[in-house]
Amino acid sequence: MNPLLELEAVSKTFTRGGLLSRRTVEAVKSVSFRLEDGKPEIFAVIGESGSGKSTLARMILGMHRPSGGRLRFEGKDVAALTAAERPTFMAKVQPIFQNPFEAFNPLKKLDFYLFMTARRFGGAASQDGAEQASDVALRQVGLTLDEIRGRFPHELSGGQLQRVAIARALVSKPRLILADEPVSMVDASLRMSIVNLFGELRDRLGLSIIYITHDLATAYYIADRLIIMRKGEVVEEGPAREVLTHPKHPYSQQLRAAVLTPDALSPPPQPTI
Amino acid sequence: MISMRTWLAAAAMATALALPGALKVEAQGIPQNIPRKELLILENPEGTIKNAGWFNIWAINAGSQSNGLQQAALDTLWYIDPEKGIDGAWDNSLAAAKPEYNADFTEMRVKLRRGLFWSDGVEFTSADVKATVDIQVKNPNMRFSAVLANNVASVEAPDPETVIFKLKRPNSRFHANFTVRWGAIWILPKHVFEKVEDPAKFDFNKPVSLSAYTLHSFDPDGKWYIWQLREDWQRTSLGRFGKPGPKYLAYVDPGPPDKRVIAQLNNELDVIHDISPEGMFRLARDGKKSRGWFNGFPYGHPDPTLAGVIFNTQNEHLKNRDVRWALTLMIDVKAVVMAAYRGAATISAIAVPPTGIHPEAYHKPMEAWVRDFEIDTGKSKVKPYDPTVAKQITDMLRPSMGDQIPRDEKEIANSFGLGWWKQNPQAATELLERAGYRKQGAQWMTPDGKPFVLRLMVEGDLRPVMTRAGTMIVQQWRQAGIDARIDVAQGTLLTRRAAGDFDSFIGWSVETWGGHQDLSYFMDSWHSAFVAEAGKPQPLRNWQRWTHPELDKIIEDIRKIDFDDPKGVELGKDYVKLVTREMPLIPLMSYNVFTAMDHTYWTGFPTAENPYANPVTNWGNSRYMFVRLKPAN
Amino acid sequence: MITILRDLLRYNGEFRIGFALIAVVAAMAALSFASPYPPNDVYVVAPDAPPSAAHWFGTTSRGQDVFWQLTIAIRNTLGFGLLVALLSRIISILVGLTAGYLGGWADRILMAINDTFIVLPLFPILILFYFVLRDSMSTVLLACIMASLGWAYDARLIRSVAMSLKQREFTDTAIFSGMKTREILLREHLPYVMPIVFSTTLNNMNWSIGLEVTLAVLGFMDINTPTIGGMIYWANQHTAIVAGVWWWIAFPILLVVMTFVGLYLLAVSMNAYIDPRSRLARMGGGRS
Amino acid sequence: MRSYLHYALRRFAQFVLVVFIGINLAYVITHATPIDPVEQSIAAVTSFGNTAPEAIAEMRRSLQELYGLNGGWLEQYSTFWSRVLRADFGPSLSAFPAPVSSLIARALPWTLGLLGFATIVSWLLGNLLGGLAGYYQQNRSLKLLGVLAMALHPVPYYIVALALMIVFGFIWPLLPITGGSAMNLEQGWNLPFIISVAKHSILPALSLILIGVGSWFLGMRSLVSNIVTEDHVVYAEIAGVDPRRILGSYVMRNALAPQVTGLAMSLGGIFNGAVITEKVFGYPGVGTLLVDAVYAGDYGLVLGVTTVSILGVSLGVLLIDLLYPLIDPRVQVTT
Amino acid sequence: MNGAPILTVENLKARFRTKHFGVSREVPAVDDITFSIRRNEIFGLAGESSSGKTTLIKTIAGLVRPPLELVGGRAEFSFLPDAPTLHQASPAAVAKVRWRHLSYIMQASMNVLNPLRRISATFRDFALPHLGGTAGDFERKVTEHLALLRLDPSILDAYPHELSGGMRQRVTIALATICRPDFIIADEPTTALDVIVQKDVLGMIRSIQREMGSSVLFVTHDMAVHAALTDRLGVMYAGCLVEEGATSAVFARPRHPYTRHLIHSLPRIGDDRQRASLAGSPPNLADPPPGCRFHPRCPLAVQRCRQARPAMLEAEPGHRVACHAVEEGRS
Repeated sequence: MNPLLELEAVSKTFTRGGLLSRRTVEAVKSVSFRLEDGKPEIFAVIGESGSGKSTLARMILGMHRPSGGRLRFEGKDVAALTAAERPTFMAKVQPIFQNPFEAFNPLKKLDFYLFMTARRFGGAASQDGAEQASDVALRQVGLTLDEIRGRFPHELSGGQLQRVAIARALVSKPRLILADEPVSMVDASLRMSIVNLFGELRDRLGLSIIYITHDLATAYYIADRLIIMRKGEVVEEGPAREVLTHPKHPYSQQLRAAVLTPDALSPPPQPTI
Repeated sequence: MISMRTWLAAAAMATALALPGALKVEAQGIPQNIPRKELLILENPEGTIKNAGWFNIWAINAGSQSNGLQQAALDTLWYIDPEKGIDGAWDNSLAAAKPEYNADFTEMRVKLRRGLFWSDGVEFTSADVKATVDIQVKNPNMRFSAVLANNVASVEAPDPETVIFKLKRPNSRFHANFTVRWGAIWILPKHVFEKVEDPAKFDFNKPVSLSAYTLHSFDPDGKWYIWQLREDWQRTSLGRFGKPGPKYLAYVDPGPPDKRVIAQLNNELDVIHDISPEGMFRLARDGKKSRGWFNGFPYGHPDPTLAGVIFNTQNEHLKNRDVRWALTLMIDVKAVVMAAYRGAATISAIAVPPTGIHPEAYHKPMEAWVRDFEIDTGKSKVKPYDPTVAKQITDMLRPSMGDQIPRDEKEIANSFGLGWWKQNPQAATELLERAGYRKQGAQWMTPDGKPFVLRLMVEGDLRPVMTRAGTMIVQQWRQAGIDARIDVAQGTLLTRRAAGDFDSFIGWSVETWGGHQDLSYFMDSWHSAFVAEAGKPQPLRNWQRWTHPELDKIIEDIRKIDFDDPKGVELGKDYVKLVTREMPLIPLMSYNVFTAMDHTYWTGFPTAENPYANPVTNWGNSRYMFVRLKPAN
Repeated sequence: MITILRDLLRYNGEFRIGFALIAVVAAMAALSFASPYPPNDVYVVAPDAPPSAAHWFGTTSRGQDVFWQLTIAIRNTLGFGLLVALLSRIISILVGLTAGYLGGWADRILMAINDTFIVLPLFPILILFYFVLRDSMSTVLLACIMASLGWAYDARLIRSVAMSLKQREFTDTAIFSGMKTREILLREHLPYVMPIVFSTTLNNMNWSIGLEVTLAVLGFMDINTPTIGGMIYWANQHTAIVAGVWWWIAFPILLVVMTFVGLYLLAVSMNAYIDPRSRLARMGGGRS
Repeated sequence: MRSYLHYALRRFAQFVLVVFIGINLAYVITHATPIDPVEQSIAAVTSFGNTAPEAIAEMRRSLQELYGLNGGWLEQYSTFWSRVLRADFGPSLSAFPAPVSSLIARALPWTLGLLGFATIVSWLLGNLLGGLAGYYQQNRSLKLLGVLAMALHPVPYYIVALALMIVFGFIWPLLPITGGSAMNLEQGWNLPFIISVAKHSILPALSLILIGVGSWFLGMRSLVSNIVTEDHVVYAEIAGVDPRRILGSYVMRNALAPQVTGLAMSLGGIFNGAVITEKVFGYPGVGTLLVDAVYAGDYGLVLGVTTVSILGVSLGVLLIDLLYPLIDPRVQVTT
Repeated sequence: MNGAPILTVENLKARFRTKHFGVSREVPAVDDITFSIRRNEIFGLAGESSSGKTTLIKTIAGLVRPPLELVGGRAEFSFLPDAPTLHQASPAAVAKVRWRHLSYIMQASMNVLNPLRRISATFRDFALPHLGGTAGDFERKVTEHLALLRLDPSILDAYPHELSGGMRQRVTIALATICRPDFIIADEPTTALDVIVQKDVLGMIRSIQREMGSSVLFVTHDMAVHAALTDRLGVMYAGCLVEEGATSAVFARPRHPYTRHLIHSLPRIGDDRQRASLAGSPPNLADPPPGCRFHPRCPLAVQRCRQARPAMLEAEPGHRVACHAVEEGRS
């Protein structure tokens, strides 16, 4: 049986500039990992800005073509998908983005995206079917279609919007969800509800989720496995809690040490009362 | 701080705007460093001369011709004035006498004046005349090369005062090439050109002159040329008439008509070559000492050219005489005259300009024939001539123009012409129907069932008056049911006219000496031998490409009689009758040029009362004006 | 749209003035349909009459009523401007959205061409076109030529918006909702571009009308169609200024200046309504 | 330095492209002309006499050679490019046999002078006043200037030039309205000539400046009113940096960068304006030359002027682009 | 410890009033806020997006420009006595204290430096008028100060775009501290930074503050940053201050249900407990709920909470909270 997703020494090189000033940037260097089929998990990709994690995400989504290595989904090379195969692939691999306020066109109603996804990827043949599929997906994130129908993005809070975004991704019944910093723009009081939702989706629906973040604490909280990336390279990988409790690579240790706690800064705070 | 800066800035702006006020008042500018009293300022109608430093008039197209070069500096054998002339219309200039032809007109012998000198002190002799011919024949790219090569077998200068032209075939009009009306083949200085490697690429700067003036200075940007009277003006052909008045002549580009009027109102432009009728009216009203050829209405000088609608007779529709006549009878010439000249035109029903000697030679003698002329439309017989049209025009003008409109019939005939073809929609309809055209609603359809589309080519603002006349005619044709349109040619005119790429054109193909009754000046080229096939280029004149066996006969007959032979007039009348019947062009009026002369600094300009010369500044014979001008007090 | 119009009218002084000016101009153009005189005919009234009760703006030396001649002229001129604006909008939207969305080589090539068109001196090229086409140069043809020359600046503007739209996450959402590129461009991005399209339409009209007037005045136009430039052309032919027929020049100039200022004010105030920084984006759009 | 070189090379490549596209456009358009320069010359020559058909045929042959019209399309095209590179546009038809390049060389200084002066003055004045107006938004006289600029700047060059000519030439005749200098002055570095040139250039320059100042004013004002809300300006303000320093080094200086870009971009438009203005005022520059060449149907000259104007404008743009990093150091790193 | 406050905020009220094409909106972004900041302490201000914290510091800093309006109250600095707020002080007086006594480290540090000016020029513009001295003196002072912050003097020759985000933020800190001001306002200075850089920058702020003995008003939404950096903490919710106290005390025993939730929902490495989320969403400031603004989401809400706004009361010395439940002892 093929793994759900398999990366074999995937790398990506960007060329910048025109004819006269060509420069290359290696955004991702030889990254390998695999997600097994039938073993749903939350797989965290941890890295700071410029670590290549977003490029990696876009390659997994099929929006960038790897410059080297193999990237297979269900055994098929994603770069080699034909135009006819792409919709099927896209239905199975869905993204969730960083900023819920940006994820929907402010001029469009939210249900438009739900119905569109249901029609194009969810197999809904009619408006009724699309509505039903949307409602099912919305219920999975704790909302209903009646709450969302006819509403514009600005009428909802960030947390609600991110739920709708997740619901939209669920409409196509995906096997893999790729969440790129999904909570960094969500208010603190609502953040955990989204994070917890990922756990539920994994457990209830058997989805695999690639959770991309720079926040070690939430990764520790929700992820099963993780990789830590730095300048396009994976520096450490393993079970999330183990790696974060006992990081081995110096960079991982540095990251770990940078997590702020009340006594993180030296010299230690003076007593003030 | 804030407002300080603001006010400073505002003050700066105000200063910038007020700056003109601080300068000395000077509207257009006159040539600097020359006493105004010794200076005559004339318009160079060629405008700004691109190749300003080029004076080789014998090369193609190069610099300016009317910048004073042909008026003040060059000379040739004879002149015919379109008006009366100082000493008769015909003037022997470099030649001492009229040309002498042998019996079969294959040899022309010319006797030259002696004692004339080029401005560099070299004496003018028959060798210069011979060189003028030989150099141009040898260089096919030169301007008159083809004409001379085509006619001249050889030229001999047996002695300094004799030139003998041996012609290739009989031509009683060969001397016309050396006779100035507007221009002619000018005599070139042999001693200058024989030293030049390629005479077609020689700029002749500074020019050596043979006439009374020599170049003083010129603008490298081509806006002005100043000529100075030669110390030895007496050693030129003009010396016979006494000392020219102006010591300096400035030929300038004063800009578009508006600016010309302003310049003359400011006494900064003594002679305007041509302006719009409205501009002339303004000058007559506000320029205290400005006047035209006529002191009052219609002001303009009638050129010996016949403005008319010229049909391309190779055009499918216009091949048919009935169509041409129908188009003629759709025109109300009064409206055309009003549109073009605001009434200030001399109309002509026949294809000879109503100017110079021609009214006496042709219009008046033929008036009776024209009145009786009859056309048969197939359904009816019509006498289309209306002898009262000129009078009707004066009646129309009198309410607004008042007493300056003459009442005396002779004066009316002099200024406004005689009669014209009466607008006759009924006859036009009958003629078109006979030609197979049908009217569908208000629209005429051609025999093959398409709308009758007819374009009238105009020159746009290069010749505004003609454009205005054309616009009016198109409107009348449209009202009569033809899909007529204006077609602006401007710069492409020469090519399109030559290529026959037009339906009809408003302008002239009939030009005459004016001062002489001979019509061969234009008619010779109307011979069918010169007419090209449709689509092929064709020499100028006779763009109507109209051929007629009777016409060929008339032309051939003229070639065999002497220039002054009275039989020429009879043949001319035959031509008029033929053209009237066939209507290859609709005669309209003389081309009136609104030459405005400011008498503030100079007096003695040629006028209708004292018609010793054509005042138009670009004509070679305007040199006769210089000797008659006197400083005003 | 109507509420936008109402709000602008109520709260924006520039828009009010612009709207009033354009309303007058448009009313003039509309009146042309009620003109008692055929627009192309000359000598239908007594020439050179100064403004009076019978002829509000006087008559021309060609015997035309200036007022009624103006109505048809401004109609043709506005129509011409509108036609150029509409045609060039199509090109600029097409190029701008495509270049901005596709990026990469397509963008680079399109923008290189685009920048060329921005920099090229168009007037000599337009004159060249006239030089070649001569009397086949009709108003519609000129409109097409000008449209194909006058899209570049606005295409760049649209491209910069499209580029930022492409970066926005909702575009990715649309992709993963199964929308096709064409659908994304037309349904997701076009609405964001429309405000720019509107205000550039007005500016483009100003540009094209200005050039048309200039070409016509110089005689480089079809003189069979009455336009504002054509009126000035004929006035110059009759030396109206020195002949004292000032009304023949003054009223067309007045009306066309009203048009320019009006259109400009409308564009400016719409810009302000849409995005106060749009001009900054436009000016800086070239180099960021 | 290396990055500047890259930047400069990119700009140069764009310059080459502009010139290539522009000149090809001009070539294609001109060579589609129905005007046959040979026939036109023949027509002009034969208008003076009775010319036999044989003589005309002879003339046609020699003229064709003279105008370089022999050979196929490709041959003519390559001849054309090799001529452009040598700044040789052949002889002018309407001033035959003067070479087109010499006519342009004569007209060019006039245009460059007028255009350069008017552009620099209007750019400086417009930006200065516009910057002030954007910074001191409540100032009344600056507001008034804003209204003036708004009313003036959308008006086409022709109309402004015509209006100026009517006012200062006819109604209140203070200034020369035609030509580049007074008559009978020797062209050169002598005082009377220079004064005369200056006097003749006032109205044409003013008509260019009036419009130019308006558009730079409005552009700068809106730029500045945006920039004053930018973080670095607000930061400097709350830091109590001298207001004059803020206006100069933080606001105007930063707004200048897009205005320089704007200058490069609108150079073509300004040139258009100069062409028209020259025609109205009979100024002896390339604009007048171009319009007259069209009237005369002189295709070599029309092509030459168009080519030179494309080259000139692109060169001006290139120059501004190359100087641009002095204004904005950021451009070198952004690609 | 000097107990006299350097900043006293009392009943401060400010609102946004916008009028855009006829639609008037009034947003009471700062609603009756009272607190004070002492010498030599870092006071943290926490709150989610649009809780009014940025508006509060703008009002305190005197950056009151339309559409922001000062409605009432006091925000008085000890170095500028007699002026109830900076906004109401005379421009000359304000000019005197700016940068010398009061400086800023702003959010979006990418844009606060003039992109067209070298860092050295910015230093000159900002500090030279206050520090005075010859150019050489000034240069030495700047270099010394940079050394204190362990910054290389070569950055002075750089343009902002040539520096990394972290380096730029360090430069702004150096810029804000070069005049050794009494009071520094820092608005989300580390939000855009990577965690490792963030830690360094925070450490830098801490050390320079300790070194100079200045007071810092530090605003961020990130509770972890507060925990690590600040001495005292104020928590804002929907335009109101809901809790204020020593940071350690607040973290040890948060009193307000909202604060409690914020702190308890933070995941921690090594702590595997399940974290809950709060129901509902933050209110729209333009139309806040009556009574306690937190009541729609509060698990402890009773009828009184829906009607009356709770007052800020001292729950224990130096620890104030605005909550009926705390007041009533239900919490």
